[in-house]
Formats: sequence, C-alpha cells, structure tokens
Amino acid sequence: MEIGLNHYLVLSTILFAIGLVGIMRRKNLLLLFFATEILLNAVNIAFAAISHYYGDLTGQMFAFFVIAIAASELAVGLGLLIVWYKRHGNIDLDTMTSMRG
Amino acid sequence: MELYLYIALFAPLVSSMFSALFTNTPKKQFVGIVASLLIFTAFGSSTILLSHILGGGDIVHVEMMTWMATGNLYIPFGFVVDQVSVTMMMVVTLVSTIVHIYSIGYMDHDKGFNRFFAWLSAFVFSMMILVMSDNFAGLFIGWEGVGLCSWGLIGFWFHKEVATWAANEAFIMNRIADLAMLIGIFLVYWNTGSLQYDIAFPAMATLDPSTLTWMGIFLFIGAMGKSAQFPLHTWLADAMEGPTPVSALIHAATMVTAGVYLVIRSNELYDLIPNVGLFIASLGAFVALFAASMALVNRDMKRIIAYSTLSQLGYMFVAAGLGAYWVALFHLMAHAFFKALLFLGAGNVMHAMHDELDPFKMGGLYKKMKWTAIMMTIASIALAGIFPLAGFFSKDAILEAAFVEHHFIIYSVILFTAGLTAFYSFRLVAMIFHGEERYKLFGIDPHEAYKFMLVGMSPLLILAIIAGALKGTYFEMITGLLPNTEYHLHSELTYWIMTIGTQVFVALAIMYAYKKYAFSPVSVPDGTSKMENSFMYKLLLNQYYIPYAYEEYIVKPYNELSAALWKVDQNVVDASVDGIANIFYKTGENTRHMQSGNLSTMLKWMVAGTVALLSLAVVFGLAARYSGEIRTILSGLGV
Amino acid sequence: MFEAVAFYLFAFLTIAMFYITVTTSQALYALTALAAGMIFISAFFFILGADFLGAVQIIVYTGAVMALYAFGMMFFDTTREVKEKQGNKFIVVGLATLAAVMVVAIFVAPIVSTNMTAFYPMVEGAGNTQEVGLVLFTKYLIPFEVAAVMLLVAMVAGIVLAGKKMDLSLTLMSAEQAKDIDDKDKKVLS
Amino acid sequence: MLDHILSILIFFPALAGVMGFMINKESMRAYGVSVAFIEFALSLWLWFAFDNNISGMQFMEHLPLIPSFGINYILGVDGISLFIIILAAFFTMIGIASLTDTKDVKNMIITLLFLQMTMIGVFSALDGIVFYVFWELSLVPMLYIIGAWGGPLRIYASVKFFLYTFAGSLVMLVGMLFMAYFFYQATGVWSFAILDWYRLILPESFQLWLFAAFFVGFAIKVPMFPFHTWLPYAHGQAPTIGSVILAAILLKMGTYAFIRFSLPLFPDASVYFMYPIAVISIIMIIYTAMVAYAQKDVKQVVAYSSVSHMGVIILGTFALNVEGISGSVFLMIAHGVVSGALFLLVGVIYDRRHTKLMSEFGGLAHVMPKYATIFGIMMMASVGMPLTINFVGEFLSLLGFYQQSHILTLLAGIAIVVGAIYMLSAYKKMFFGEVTKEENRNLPDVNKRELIALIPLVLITIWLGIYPKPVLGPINNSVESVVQLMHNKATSEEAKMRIPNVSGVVISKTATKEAH
Repeated sequence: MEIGLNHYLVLSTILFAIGLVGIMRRKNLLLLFFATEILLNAVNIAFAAISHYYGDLTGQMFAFFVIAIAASELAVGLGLLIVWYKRHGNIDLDTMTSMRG
Repeated sequence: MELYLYIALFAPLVSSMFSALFTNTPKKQFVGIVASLLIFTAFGSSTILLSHILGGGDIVHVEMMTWMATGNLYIPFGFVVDQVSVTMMMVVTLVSTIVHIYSIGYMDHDKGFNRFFAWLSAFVFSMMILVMSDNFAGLFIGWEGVGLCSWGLIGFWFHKEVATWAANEAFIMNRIADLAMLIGIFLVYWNTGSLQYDIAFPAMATLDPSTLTWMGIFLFIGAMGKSAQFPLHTWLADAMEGPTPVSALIHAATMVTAGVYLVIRSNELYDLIPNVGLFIASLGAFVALFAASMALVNRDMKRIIAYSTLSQLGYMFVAAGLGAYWVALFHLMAHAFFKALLFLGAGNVMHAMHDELDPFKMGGLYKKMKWTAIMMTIASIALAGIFPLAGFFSKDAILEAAFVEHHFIIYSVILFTAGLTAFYSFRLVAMIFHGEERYKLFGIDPHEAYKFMLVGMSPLLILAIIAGALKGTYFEMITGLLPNTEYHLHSELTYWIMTIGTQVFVALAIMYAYKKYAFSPVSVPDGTSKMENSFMYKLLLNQYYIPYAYEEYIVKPYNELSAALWKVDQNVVDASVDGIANIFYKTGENTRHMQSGNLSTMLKWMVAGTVALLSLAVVFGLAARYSGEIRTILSGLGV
Repeated sequence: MFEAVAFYLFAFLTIAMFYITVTTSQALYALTALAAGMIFISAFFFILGADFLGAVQIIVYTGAVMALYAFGMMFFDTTREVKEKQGNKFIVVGLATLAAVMVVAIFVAPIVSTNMTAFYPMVEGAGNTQEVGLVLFTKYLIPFEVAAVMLLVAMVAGIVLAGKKMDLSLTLMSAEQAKDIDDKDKKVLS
Repeated sequence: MLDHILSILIFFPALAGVMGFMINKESMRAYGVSVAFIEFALSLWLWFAFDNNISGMQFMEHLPLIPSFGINYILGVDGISLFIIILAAFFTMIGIASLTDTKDVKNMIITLLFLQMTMIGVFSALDGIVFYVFWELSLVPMLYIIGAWGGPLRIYASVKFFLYTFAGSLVMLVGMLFMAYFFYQATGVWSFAILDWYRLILPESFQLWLFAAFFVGFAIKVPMFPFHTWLPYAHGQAPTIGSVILAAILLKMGTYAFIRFSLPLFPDASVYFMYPIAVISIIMIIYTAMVAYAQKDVKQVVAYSSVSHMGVIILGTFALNVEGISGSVFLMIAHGVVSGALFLLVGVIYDRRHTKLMSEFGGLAHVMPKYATIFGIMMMASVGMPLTINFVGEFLSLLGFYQQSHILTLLAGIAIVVGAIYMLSAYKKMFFGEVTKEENRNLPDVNKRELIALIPLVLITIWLGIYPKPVLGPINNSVESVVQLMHNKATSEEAKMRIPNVSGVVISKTATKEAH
C-alpha cells in the first residue's frame, strides 16, 4: 500500500483540528501555547509532505522557518506569561478581561 | 430719437435711485420735486417721441445690450417705440407725472415720504420697460417689476396688518398668473425660436393652431393676473389699502392695464386664434358685469372705484378679444385719464375726511370741496360714457364692435353694465357731495386739498373731457400698427337709435342714483333694513363669497397641508433615515455582548469567523470555477 | 510496506499524544505528551526524506522548546489541576474540524489541481542536508539571517521580560509584597 | 506661476491655515481676511487669464501619483467650474470678514481655510480619485464647524451630516472604481482621469447601474428629496458662517458633479432617468417649499428654500440642452450668492437677539430699515425677480426643461409661486407690522462689518442679474461642448433625439485632446 500525499494531508488536517480544539477549549494560557505548537507542527507536516512529493525544497524551507518562528514566539510568549503571572498570580484566560468592550 | 427713448426710459430710474438715497432720512420736500421733474422729463421725451411717430417717423428701435445669451437663446435689452408703445408711454408718463405732483401734497405728513417716491418712480421705470420692450423677456422684466413695486406700494404702510396682507396677496396672485405667462413665453421660444416680437409674431403664422391656442391661453392667463380678471381678481380690491395716489397710478391707470397691453401687443397671435379671442371677450364681459354688481352695494369709496376699474378692464378685454385692438387701447387711454382723476379726487376726499372711506358717513361735501366735487363729477360722467366726454367715444366704440361682430349676448351684457356703471358712479358722487352733511355726526372737519394738487390734477380733467376729440388722430396713428378694423353699422338709423338709446339708459341710471342717494335721506346702514338682509345684497357685499372661499378652500388647506408636510418630513422622511441609522446602532448595541472581554470566547468567535470567511472563499472559488455550468443550470430554470 | 506501517504507527501515536495534550487536566501530562508528539512528528520528516528537518525538529522542539516550557512551568503552580469550564463540545470540535478541512483544502487545491513544477528541485546525488544548505544559503539567505536576528531578539526579550526579580519567589510571596514590587517597578519605569 | 495657479489656489489656503497656528489670537482675524483676500484676488486673476473662447479645460496640471493605477493629480478649469471656484474664494473671504465674536476665532479661521482648500480642490480636480479625496475631505472641516461652534443639537446634526453624506459618497466611490476598471477592460490601461472617461462609450445597462451609483452620492450631497433631511439639521445647528459656506458652496458640489460626471459619462442613462429625476425635483421644489412655509424658525425657512431652489438646478441640469444646463450652472452661482446672503442676514439678527424664531420679531422694518432693505432685495432675488441673479438661472433652467416636458415644467414652475408664498410670509412676519416685543425696540441697524459683507453680495446680485454675460458666456461655451459630447456619445435613438446636436462639433474634440 503506497502512502501518498493525501495521507499526509489528512493527518495534517486531523492534527490541525486537534490543535484548534485545544485553542478553543483551553483556559490555561500555558496549555494554549501547547495547542499553538500543535497547529504549527500540523502545518509543518503538510509542508514537508508537499515538498517531498513535488521534489521541491521550498516546503522544507518554510517548515524550517516555521520552527524558527515558533521558537521565538515561545521565547517572548513565555516571558510575557511569566510577567503576567507575577502581576496577577494566575494565567487563567477568563480573568483577562481588560479588553471587555 | 434714441436719446429721447433712453431719457424716457431712464429718467424714472434716476428718479427712483435719487429718492432711494434719502429713504432713511426724514422727509425732504425737494425729493418729491426732483422726482416729479424727472418723471416730467420722461413725459416730455415721450411727447417728442409721440410727435415723431405722429409725424410719420420711423419706429424707433434700439438694442441697448445683451441680457441673456446661451445656446440658441438670445435676449437683448431691446426697446421699441412704435404706435402702441408710444401711446402707452404717453399714458404712463402723463398719469405718473400728475400722480407724483399730487403725492407731494398727499404724502405731506407721512414719514415715509422719500421712500414713497423711490417706489413710485421705480414703478414708472418698470412700467416703461414693460411697454417699451421689444421682446417677451423684457416685457416679463417689467411685468415682474411692476408687481414688485405694487407689492411695495400696497404694503407701503407696513405697520398695518391689512396692508401687508393685501400686498402679499397681490404679489402671490400675480405670481400664479406669471407662471402661466412664463409658460407662454417658453412656448413662444421653443416654437418660433425667438422672443423678439418682430421675429416671433411673423413666425407664428406657420404654426399649428393647437400650439397657438395654448400659447394664447397661457399668455392670456398671465394677462388675467395683472389685469385682475376673474378668478384672479380679489387682490385688486384689497390693494386699495395702499396710499391713494398708488391706487390711482397703479391700480387704475397703468399696471392693471398691462394685461390689455399684452393682448394688444400680441394681436398677431390672437388674430390667428379667434376662439381664444372670443373666450377673452366673454370673460371680459362677464367681469364687467360681475365687478359692476359688486360696486353697487359696496361701502368703501376706494373699493367702489376699484371695482369700477375691474369692470372697465372687462370692457377693454371685450374689445381686445373681439379683435378691436385699437378700440381697447383707446379705452385704456381714456380710462386711465378719468379713473386716475376719480381716484385722486377720492384721495382728496379721504384726506379731508381723515381717512374715512365710507361714503355713508359723508354727504354734502360739495360746499367744502367744490373743485374736487367738480372733478369727480366730470370724471364720473366720463366713466358713465356721456357725450361728449372721453368715455363716450371709447365705450361706444366697444359697444359697436360687439354689435357689429354679432356677439349680441356680449353686447347686451356690456350695455347693461354701462347702466350699472352710471348708477354706482353717481351713487358715490351723490353720497359724497350731496345730501345731508352726515359727516358732522362723526365730528370731522373737512377741508379742500392743496391748490397745487388741484392744479396738478387739471390736465387729467381736461383730457377726460376732450380725449374723445383725439380719436381721429389716434386712429390714424395706431392703424399704422394695429389692424384697422372699423366698425360701421349697416344703417345710420341703427347707429343713432343705439347711441341715443344708450345715452338715455345711462342718463336714467344717473338720475335714479341721484334720486335715491342725493334727494332722499340716506342713513348709515346698520344692518336692519330689508334690503340689507336680502340674499343678493349680502352676496354682493361679500363679493360673491369668493374671498371667503379662497380663504377657506385654498389658503387654509395650504396652511394645513404645509404643516402636515412638515410633520411628514420629520416623522416619515427623517425618521426613516434615523431608523436606518438606529438599525446599525441597535445591532451594535446587541452584539456588544459578544465582546465580553473573555479571550476564550473571542477565540471561538475568531475561529467561527475564519470558518465563515473560508467557506465564502470556497463557495466563490467553486462558483467561479463552475460558472459555465451554473449559468446553464440557471438558464435552464428560466432565470 | 515498511513505509506504510511506519506512517500509520506514527500517525496513531502523534494523534494520541496531541489528543492527550489538549484534553488532560494535568499540565505535566500535557507537557510530556506534547514532547512525545514532537518526537513522533520528526519521524514523519525522516520518512519523507527530510532528514535535516527531522533533526531540527528534535533539536529545537524537543531539546529547546520543551526544555523552555519545562523551565517556564517551574514558575507556575503546575501541581494544581487545571480547571476548565466546558462549553458545547460539539461546536468546538465541529468548528475545529471545518476550519482545518477548509484551510487544508484551500491551500492544497491549487497545488493538486495545477501541475506545479519545482522551483528548487532536489539535487540528484546529494544528501538532504546538503541540498538544504545549498538552498538555504543561496535563495533563502536573507530570510535565514532575518530569522536568526529574530531569534536573537526573541531571546533577549524573553530574558528581559522573565528575568526581572528572578531572585524573588513570586509564587511564595504574599499579594501585598508582590504589589509593592510592582509599584516600585512602575516608579522606576516612570 | 499661471501654470500652477490651480495648485496654488488649492494649497495656499491650507498652507496659510497651518501657518495660522503660529499667529496670535488678536491678529488672527486680520490674518484670515488677508489670506482669503489674496486667495480671492488669485481667483480673480484666474478669471482674468481664463480664455473665454476655449470651451475645454484650461490651466491643466498633471502630476503622476500612482501611475500604475492611472491615479494622477490632474487639475483644470472650464467655464462650468471657474465661477464656482471664484464663488468659493469669495464666500470664504466674506465669511471670515463678517465673523462675529465667536469663541475660538483662531481655530474657526483655520478650519475655514482648510475648508476652502477642499472646496477649490473638488471643483478643479479632473481625476476621479483626487476628486473623491477632496470631496470627502470637505466633510471634515464642516463637521468641525457644526460640531464645535453649533447650537444645542450640534453633535447630532454634525454626525448626521457626516455619516449621511459619507455613506452616499462611498457608493459613488464604488462607481468610480468600476468606471476605472471598465476603462482598463476597454483600453488595457488604468485611468481615473475624467477626460479619459469621457471618451468611453459604455453599454446602456452599465450606464444605468453606474449612473445610479453616482446618483446616490450626488443626490445626498445636493440634497435631493428624500435625502434632504440632514440639511435642515445642519443649517439649524451650524453657526452662520457654516450655513453660508454650506449653502453657497458645498451643496453645489452635488449639482456640479452631475454635470461633470453623470451627464457626459452616461448620456443614455441620463435620458433614461430624466423623467424620474425631474419628478423628484418637482417634488423637491414644491414639497420643501411647503415645508418651508410651515417653519417657525427663519433659518429653517431659508434652509428649506435652499433645497427647493436646488430642485430647479437639478431640473435645469436634466434639461440636457444648452439652455437648461447653462441656466442650472448659472443658478448654482446665483443660489450661492443669494442663499449665502440670506444666511448671513439671518446671522445678523441672530447675533442681536439670539433667537431665530419669527414670532420673536415683527416690525423690524421700523427699527432696522437698512437691514430690511437688504433682506428685501435678497428675498426678491430668491423669489426670482427679473434683473436679479436668480431669475436668469431659473428662467434658463425652466426654459431648457420646457423642451423636454411641458407639463413637468408647468409643475416645476409652481416654484415661483410657492417660493413667493413662504418668502413673503416670512418677510411679513419679521419686518412688517408694529414692533410688538420690547427687546426689538432698540436693535441697532446693520453695522459696518456686516455691510462690508452684504453690500458686495447685493451688488453682485443686481449686476449679474442685469448683465450676466461675463459669467454666462464662458459657461455657455463649456456647456455646449458637454452637450455636444453627450450627443456624440449617446447610443440610443431616444438619447440622440433628446440631446441636441450643437453646431460647434470641433470643440469637444479639442477638449479631449488637451487631456493628453
């Protein structure tokens, strides 16, 4: 049985969906970050798969940059998270209501 | 000659502007004198022009400058002095000179003295434009200009509510007619390509009769407004609120005859459409009778004279409508003289009686105001049409014209009206100057007017007497321009029977008036006598309830409709706009809860929004991809 | 055959791990599951022949990211069970699935439908790392440098943000003390 | 300098406005007046240098902005826009000169100068986008003027004014974008230049839609019934100067745009929509005149009367012949002068009595004779007395439309009757009768400053009423070329018939040549 591009895409879709569920479900900011990582990884799989099946390196390049961005996002995000935690003593999404309209 | 034309035209303007300089200053005698002199200059120039025309000179035609020019439209300020306009110019300048001089005395104690002369001269200027213009647009300038001055002069005593009301009424009612006139002018322009008389009229001969009929009707409606023909007549009686010289000049001698002038000027048009002419004549006859009947019972001296003016305008329209344009113009001229005289006399009486207008409260004034009495009596005789005064020649000509043209109904109506005219004129004269001295009851001490006023009036007196003698000269001159339809009865005998019959009828009417109001005791009506309670009397006294009807069925509904429309504007038009705004506002207000500030909820909305946008993208993408197929399906469904 | 077995195995494992990540109520479990999931994903990269990417995935994600998370979690009260209000599960799952399907569909549709030719085709006879290096340092040199700078900036930012008052244990401090520190911060800033 | 006179005219006031922030309060008024005077003098120079015999655009300026999308800074004037530009400069001058003791005079003058920039920009822009930018920008200063210096309901009025007109112009923007897109489709190049658009012959179905899109923007600005309700609020709340500028210039943008865009771009659609628009105009004329009659506030009378007269302008525009369009352009000027003057006059009495209710007045002719005289002249001009400026415009507009429809012209002509009714009754209520209110007994008559503003208006009213040729001539030339262009472009039989063929065929060709 040949594994084709579609298999990877389906996998990517499933992982992406899981990530989105996490984003919508999670109230803890840290766990929310985890969900974002899942999303990024789901996309990375798709990139790598397309790159492979089309014989084009661009996909891999993109995945590479995505990883870089994920890392920097994490660095800054975690820093902010810590600051927030220092101020408020929790990182619960429901308590962050300063943007109420 | 052009110089005299310009002098005649612009001297009144200079006079008006000169007087206007002093509007805000206290009374200055010299303003009146200078104004009178300038108007007299205009009169002098008109006389020179008249003699030029009489001497067989060419028509003076000048084009001063362009007024409006766009597209194919070209309207200059052009002026023409021909037989018709020179006659009008003579009438206008002569009467206005006299009225100006008279006003120096009459307005003596008025603090608006200077302003009065500014308006009065402005009126003369407008009237001169009206009669001298060589095109319809220029005519319209004068037409509106006299309307404006009439507004200013009726409402001259603007502190009086009635006066300002009457001024507005006159203006607005004239405006209605002016609209029709404007439409008439548009018709002329689009059908003949020009508004110049000398181009437009010859071009009409080739036009479709129905177009011409509309043209004639619209122009005549315009004339009806200025000449206060039924049903636009109510303003004229109310206009008597203005100072008496104004009534004499504007509402008797000149402005109200502008309508007649228009019909005479457009004779080439009306000759082509005899049906409209007949309508004009019938309406004229009707108005003659209608107005005379109202004059029979009225208790306001000036209104009586105003109704008589209305009635005489009816005569003029009868003549003009029947194609006897020169007769109409002749009656216009003669009427201007004796009616102005009558009005100025009435002004004297008013002054003497301290602005009392009810002739029932006068009587026996002959002793105090001999000259005025003589003048008014002669003017009344002229008005009644007794030989050999001016009225006889002109009115008789109209009667003849009606008879010769075989319009016997019109003939009998105006013949009957002639009797009524004689009766109400002498009812007035008798009540004012003869009989008991009822004014004493009201503690009034009458006095004769200033000498110079009386002297100033004398030219009118002379003309009212001798104008008939000018008929031959006039006829020779005027037929250079107007159709020279002469009306000769088939037999001498009929002519004599008719003339003498008319004279006798009129004389009887006069005698009856004297008998009833001079030689039998007259009491101030108090609403008790049998006659006063009769239906006819009330009908006539209330002017056939026409002003009442206008008030009730036009003015009031207009007010109410206006108020209602304002409500509509606020509560429907504006409210719907605000309603649309409110929909957005409410939507925002209601969806504000989405913005709870809960980031988790927001994330969910975000995903939902993404899904919505993505699905749109998918749908449109598919639609674009399969547009061909979709179109086939849709056309299959008959969309 | 081997490929298929590997794919399905790792697919199952990845999905399971990530599922745990988003559902578990224990932060530590989530972290562990995530780390495991990351490693399994790198397996796909190896299967797809993107050796370099796989290596990077392991190094960056499992080595750096997960470590950072682990350290970060030390600041927080991770022993506490994560309490979360649950909304309508179907909506959440449904929306997520829809969005995922459509994103993938939209981005992939043009790739699948049109015959794309490779911009930077794989070089025959060179290892994956070599190829990546070739492309990365020629065509993508500037993005690469920018990414490097970005990482540096992110690192500095992370340190600056998180590094203040590292000597104080915020978790054990009372609310007043924390507030005092906070106020002092504000004063210094102003 | 003459090559760039339009840019100077546009940006000089704006620059002067920015500089104005540095002027101190006491000398601000003198500064404002002198800036406005220089601007007016420049506009007169423009007129002086204007070649009356050329019907096309003059003083064209061309500067690429976004050439790849064909958005360029193109300016130019022809006989249609020239006089509105002069009028704008003139009214800004008059307005600043007559400013009474308002609070914050400095900011007011700066706002006015910015407003002037936008107004002149709108009337000289020959590029769709530049036109649109100025069109929208003009809302901002006006929003400030109403919102900051207005009456008690000023916030409501200004927001309504802004949103209403803004909403309309967005639809217009869509129309413009489509127009440019269509141009791209037809020629392969993007262009927003109006003169380029003139050369396009659109299919009739497109014309109808585009006409409707442009119509919404213009109709709200004019404002046409039933989009007029923002105007009475804006006028009612705006300070005198705001009303003056609004009535005199800003409303003209709508009618001007009809002639600049709708007619030449969509000749067939213009013919198609002629009757509906004429009917709307007639409703507008009569309905608003009656509403004006029901008003108790004299300023509202003038505001509604202004809407009523705009109806005549629209009617003249859609006469689609030289007489009518020339008349309507002339009437724009006339209406600007007259209604501007009337608003100034209302301002005079408002400054003295701080009320605009007519029931508070009465007998003012006794105490303020000069004021009554000037008001009377302006009222008569508004009513359309011959030899005043308004008559020429109204006469020509109605005359022009008479060619299209007799009965509708008759109905529209009711304007001269109903106009007289509300104006005369308002005049009677204010000026005639005895002085009933004690406060009115000692009112001072118009002072020097007010006379400086009013006398020129009176003179213009009479001068152009008697001798309109200097203005009507250039207007006529340009209108002829517009009509000829429309005739040439018209595709349907009916349009060819309705739009007359003016003899000067050559003119329109040179006009389009100059664009390139």
